[in-house]
Amino acid sequence: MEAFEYIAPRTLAEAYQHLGNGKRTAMLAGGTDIIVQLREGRRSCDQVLDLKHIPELMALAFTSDGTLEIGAATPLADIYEDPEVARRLPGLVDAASLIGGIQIQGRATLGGNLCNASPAADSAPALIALAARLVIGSSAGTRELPVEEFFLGPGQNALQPGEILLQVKIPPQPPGSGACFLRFIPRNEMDIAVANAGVSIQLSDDRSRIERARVAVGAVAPTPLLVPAAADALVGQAPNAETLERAAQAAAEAATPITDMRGSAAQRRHLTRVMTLRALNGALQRATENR
Amino acid sequence: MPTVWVPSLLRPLCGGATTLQVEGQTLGEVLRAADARCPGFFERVVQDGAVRPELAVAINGQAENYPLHEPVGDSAEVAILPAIGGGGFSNFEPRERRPAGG
Amino acid sequence: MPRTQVQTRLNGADIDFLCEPRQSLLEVLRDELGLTGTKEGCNNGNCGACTVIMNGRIANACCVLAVEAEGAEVTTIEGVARGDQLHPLQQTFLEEAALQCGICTPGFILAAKALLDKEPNPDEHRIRYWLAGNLCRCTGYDKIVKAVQKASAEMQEAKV
Amino acid sequence: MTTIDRTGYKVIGTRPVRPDGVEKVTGKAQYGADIRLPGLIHGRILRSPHAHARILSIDTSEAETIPGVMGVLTAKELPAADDAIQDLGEGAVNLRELSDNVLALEKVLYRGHAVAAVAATSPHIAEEALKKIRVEYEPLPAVLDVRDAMRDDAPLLKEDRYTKSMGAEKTDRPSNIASHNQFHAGDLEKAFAEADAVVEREFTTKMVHQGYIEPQTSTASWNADGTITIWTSTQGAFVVRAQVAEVLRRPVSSIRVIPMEIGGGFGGKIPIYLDPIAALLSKKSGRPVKITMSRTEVFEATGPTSGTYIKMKMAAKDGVITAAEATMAYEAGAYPGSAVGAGSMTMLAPYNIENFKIDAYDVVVNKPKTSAYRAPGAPAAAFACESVIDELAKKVNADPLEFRLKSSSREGTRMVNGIAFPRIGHEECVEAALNHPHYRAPIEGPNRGRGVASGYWFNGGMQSSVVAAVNPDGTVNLIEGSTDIGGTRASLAMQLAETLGIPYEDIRPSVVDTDSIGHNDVTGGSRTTFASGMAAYESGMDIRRQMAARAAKLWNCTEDEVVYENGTLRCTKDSTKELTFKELAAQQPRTGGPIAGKASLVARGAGGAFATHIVDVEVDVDTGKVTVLRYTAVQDVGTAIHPAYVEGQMQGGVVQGIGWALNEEYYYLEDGRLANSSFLDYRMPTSLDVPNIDTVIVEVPNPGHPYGVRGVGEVPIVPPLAAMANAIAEATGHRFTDLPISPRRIVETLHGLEE
Repeated sequence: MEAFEYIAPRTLAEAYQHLGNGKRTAMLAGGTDIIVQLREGRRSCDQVLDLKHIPELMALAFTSDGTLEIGAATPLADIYEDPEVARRLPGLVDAASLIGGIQIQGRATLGGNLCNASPAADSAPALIALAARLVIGSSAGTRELPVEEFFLGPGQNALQPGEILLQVKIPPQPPGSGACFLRFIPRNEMDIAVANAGVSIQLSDDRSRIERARVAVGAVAPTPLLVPAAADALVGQAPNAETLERAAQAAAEAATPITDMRGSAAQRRHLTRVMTLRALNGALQRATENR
Repeated sequence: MPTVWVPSLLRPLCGGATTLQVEGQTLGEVLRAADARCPGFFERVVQDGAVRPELAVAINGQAENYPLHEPVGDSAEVAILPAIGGGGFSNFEPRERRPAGG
Repeated sequence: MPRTQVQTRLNGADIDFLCEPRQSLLEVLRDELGLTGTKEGCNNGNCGACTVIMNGRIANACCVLAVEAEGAEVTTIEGVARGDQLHPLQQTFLEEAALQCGICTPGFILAAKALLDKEPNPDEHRIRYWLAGNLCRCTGYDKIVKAVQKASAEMQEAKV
Repeated sequence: MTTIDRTGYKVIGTRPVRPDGVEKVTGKAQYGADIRLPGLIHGRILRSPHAHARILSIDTSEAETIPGVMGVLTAKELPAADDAIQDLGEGAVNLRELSDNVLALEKVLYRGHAVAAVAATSPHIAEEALKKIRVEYEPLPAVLDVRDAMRDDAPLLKEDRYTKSMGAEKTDRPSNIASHNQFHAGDLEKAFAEADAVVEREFTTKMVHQGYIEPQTSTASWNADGTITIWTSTQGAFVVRAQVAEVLRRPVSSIRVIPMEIGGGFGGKIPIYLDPIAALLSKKSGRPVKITMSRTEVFEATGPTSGTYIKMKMAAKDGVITAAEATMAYEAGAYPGSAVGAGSMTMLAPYNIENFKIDAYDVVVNKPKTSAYRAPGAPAAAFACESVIDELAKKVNADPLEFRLKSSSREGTRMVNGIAFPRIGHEECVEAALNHPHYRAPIEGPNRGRGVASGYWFNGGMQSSVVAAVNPDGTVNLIEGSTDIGGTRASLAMQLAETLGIPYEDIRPSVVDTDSIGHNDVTGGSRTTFASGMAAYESGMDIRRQMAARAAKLWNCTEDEVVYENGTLRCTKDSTKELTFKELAAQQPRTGGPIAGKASLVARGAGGAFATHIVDVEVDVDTGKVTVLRYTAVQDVGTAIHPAYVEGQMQGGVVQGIGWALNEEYYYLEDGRLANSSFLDYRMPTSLDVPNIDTVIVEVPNPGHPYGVRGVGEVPIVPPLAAMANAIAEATGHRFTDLPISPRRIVETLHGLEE
């Protein structure tokens, strides 16, 4: 591993200052991606900025209006072990508890998973489905971005030089809504997703129709994808098998998968339909339960 | 008279015979006796005074790296088969220990 | 490359060491501090052989920079037994033949310890899910799961 | 559960804790990479980015100037560099290829082939120095698939290699087919013509790796007196010594190999890769040098087992298998020497088949040199044979186990190589499986299926040496040279304790280095408990004879009037005369000095062993994922010395087989690059991927061993590939003949997805 300086800023201001010193910087939260990439020469840097000592980035709390604010450097285990999060956002817990083994989940963070910007990032489809927004900061201030706009390509995120991903904000999920995230991996653990899907739907009061829906898929395009066509196939429809099947088919058609060591394009397109359908059924069940 | 099981690829030398009854008290003698009946047989099994490294000989079912002077009982069965070290290098015979002469 | 001084609490003792930022916690534990019980299997977070407990949670020491141990509480396999008094898991791993070559055993014992400290009576699926980040190639996992179940039972009896 | 009652053994059959256990659960055990020496520096290897290329030049000048670098090495400094093949003789080709695999001299033959090495004061500096070594290559076309490599127009790995066929040059033109062998008996045309049922299939398997969790590691010190000390994790310290002596042209006596604890091997830690490099770098730097491979290096450059192509045709008549015809082509990797020979001799071993013809081809390809992987060659062969047998059974609507039982081999049945079986236990295994609750239980539910398969392995004998020294307190030091991967310190100590009639806890086994015990062959071929156990027994009998002689002197009677039973010596002439082992041990100084038993032997009479497995699976036909619901492994072990360690071998072999059947493969890209050289994408089963593995120990004692021991380590990996394939065929109605039967393959096949 090439040598680098290690800096652990205590405040955001201090962090922004180091970011602006012209050196190539790698952000360190959990480190489970970045340290391996540095070791294998897939990335190199002059300095590593450890974000775990900046309080704002480690905070996890529901605001008064029910929005969940998650500091970008909060370990996944803190998220899914929080009983309130588990009660209100089971879809998020699905995703957070699937990334890597237990050893990974104690260190890895949502911020790291998002910034790594893998097309198969397990946190992305769930966050997109939950209509999460990202707070990005720099010495000039902060801006917000819907999570689906954060991914530009494989390994490329929307951070500009001098910017840090500060927080993930997840709006409250209205009554009668349900979210679910599923992924397909060849083994039962430790693999990168061959295809994953995150969905959230909201039922009408009488559960006869789907009022709102968001469908997102991953590992089947250069970036995780919000699939409006799939949502259109759901909204206004009765939550029956045909509707869910049409939405799943729409998601599959939106996919532009490749063939690599983890799966073939044909397999990924097929799995996109299967996993979206299963996620929709999961979300539907949760939606009816918490009516 | 020991019995030699003629390996499939050497049967053409022996007019297609699958087994041979031959005279011999040692492995070397048995192989030479087989060669007398099937010209070229000895050369195919032995090299530099030892069984070829890619082959092994079984006497009464016990496959080993026998030297040519290994005694062979009167009713013994001798078979010739591929060495099963697997992985090639592991049935590796360091040079000093290679027996001298036939 | 100038080395940084790091202060940490390791196996119940406050220590400090010097290291370069690029050195992983695994590398420092083994090459600088001589604690070779933490093993390297892949050095990229995929096998769990380098599992340690850091601030109460299991982590792969190969994916932690040694400098990140500043002010942390770290437990390695060398800190699990109390003198010559083995931890119940160490005992059941021996009694149940839950190891063959033993290279993955330190990682498994720390992972299982963290589980039982958190959930005294996990069922088989929970044990297998929790230990899925630790690879073993010799045992096929059967006797490891049974050793954890046996230790769980013994530890609960001891509490009663 | 063991099937026969104990025959009065006191120690054998119990489940004591292994003597090296406490150190391993407390992290104190010293594995190869744990060695710490004053002045130790670190080595790293530069490896070829090309799958096939000529090395034009290597410029190490800049690397040598980097502060902290203390030695740079290329193949030119290996003695083999100046050997012409002629004077080495055909037999030493092995040596030439061994050296070339350690460091490539003229050509690189696979991506990851070592070309240079650096030693530096830190591993990081060594890595940076590798980037400063400039190697000029002339890339050549590469061939990766075994059938492509066999074609006449295939790129040749070695321009002057001709196919060897039992000693004769077979082809008139050079070829990648290194050797061809054949087994043949009976009249196949007639058998196939008269058959009630014939099944013919083509099978392929991919290259897979042993997957031991500890990467290869070696530390060497070239001492001032010209001797070399090597600390390494190996399956055979003496085999390391022999190979290093050959590669470095040093006398064997000048090399001392200290076997550290080994973190798994499964056959992959028999060849040497790092030891000669560490030794030469130590000579150059004057420091001890430690080299540990990264996981990627282990995958790219250490011996996986062959990818294979097998065409299998079998016939049945009147419920019996009457004919088998097979063409088998195994990838040898960069140099000849796959395990196709072993595969061709184990494939039909469970059965008594009159008419057979097997053609076996050993084929070089631009991939790492293969090495042994647990019953090398047998699992892929059984995958083909046992899959076809399952279809035959279906065609003649016979129960798959009954069908196997009817054709089973037994004592006197001849293998394809002409060798007649001594007492063996395949029938007992099939019967135990037939009567097992698992096989009796119905299997219901959609997309579920049950599969069975049998398997065989020879099990090795080879050379072992031990010394057993009696301590004054009646304990015994068992000094032995077999590295202990799965608890053999315990299984040897138990056999010595049983022989001496003293408690297991009184035996203190230690695995020592090559200067401290006579020659021992590898811990491999499932031989250690058999062969080193036999040596332990012989050393015990040697002690008993010496003790009887002393007692006779003390009691003034003849030796044959002294009886030794349950650790007690008695005089048949005078019942008042009795001495326990402990009592006599305490009197050693006054009765003739220290007593030590010794045994050095070639262990003959190794007992071949069989296994029959049953597995239930459920297939998610939408995603292609296979879930193993229940697995039962039945195996003839002769006599289970330590039943828990026997069960562990069976369970470990089964799960490796499941991984091989479902998800493990070397995924090569067009340019010969191995894409999945990490534990992330080389998918070995995790604890969540398999259920508990139920084991049934069948004991048909091996007459060739004092305690009836048969090898147990390798057989369990032979049946699973076919058992899984047969179960998946039942569950999906589709016969998959290519491994791995991954979710991708299942989904693409069942849903007709084109690429």
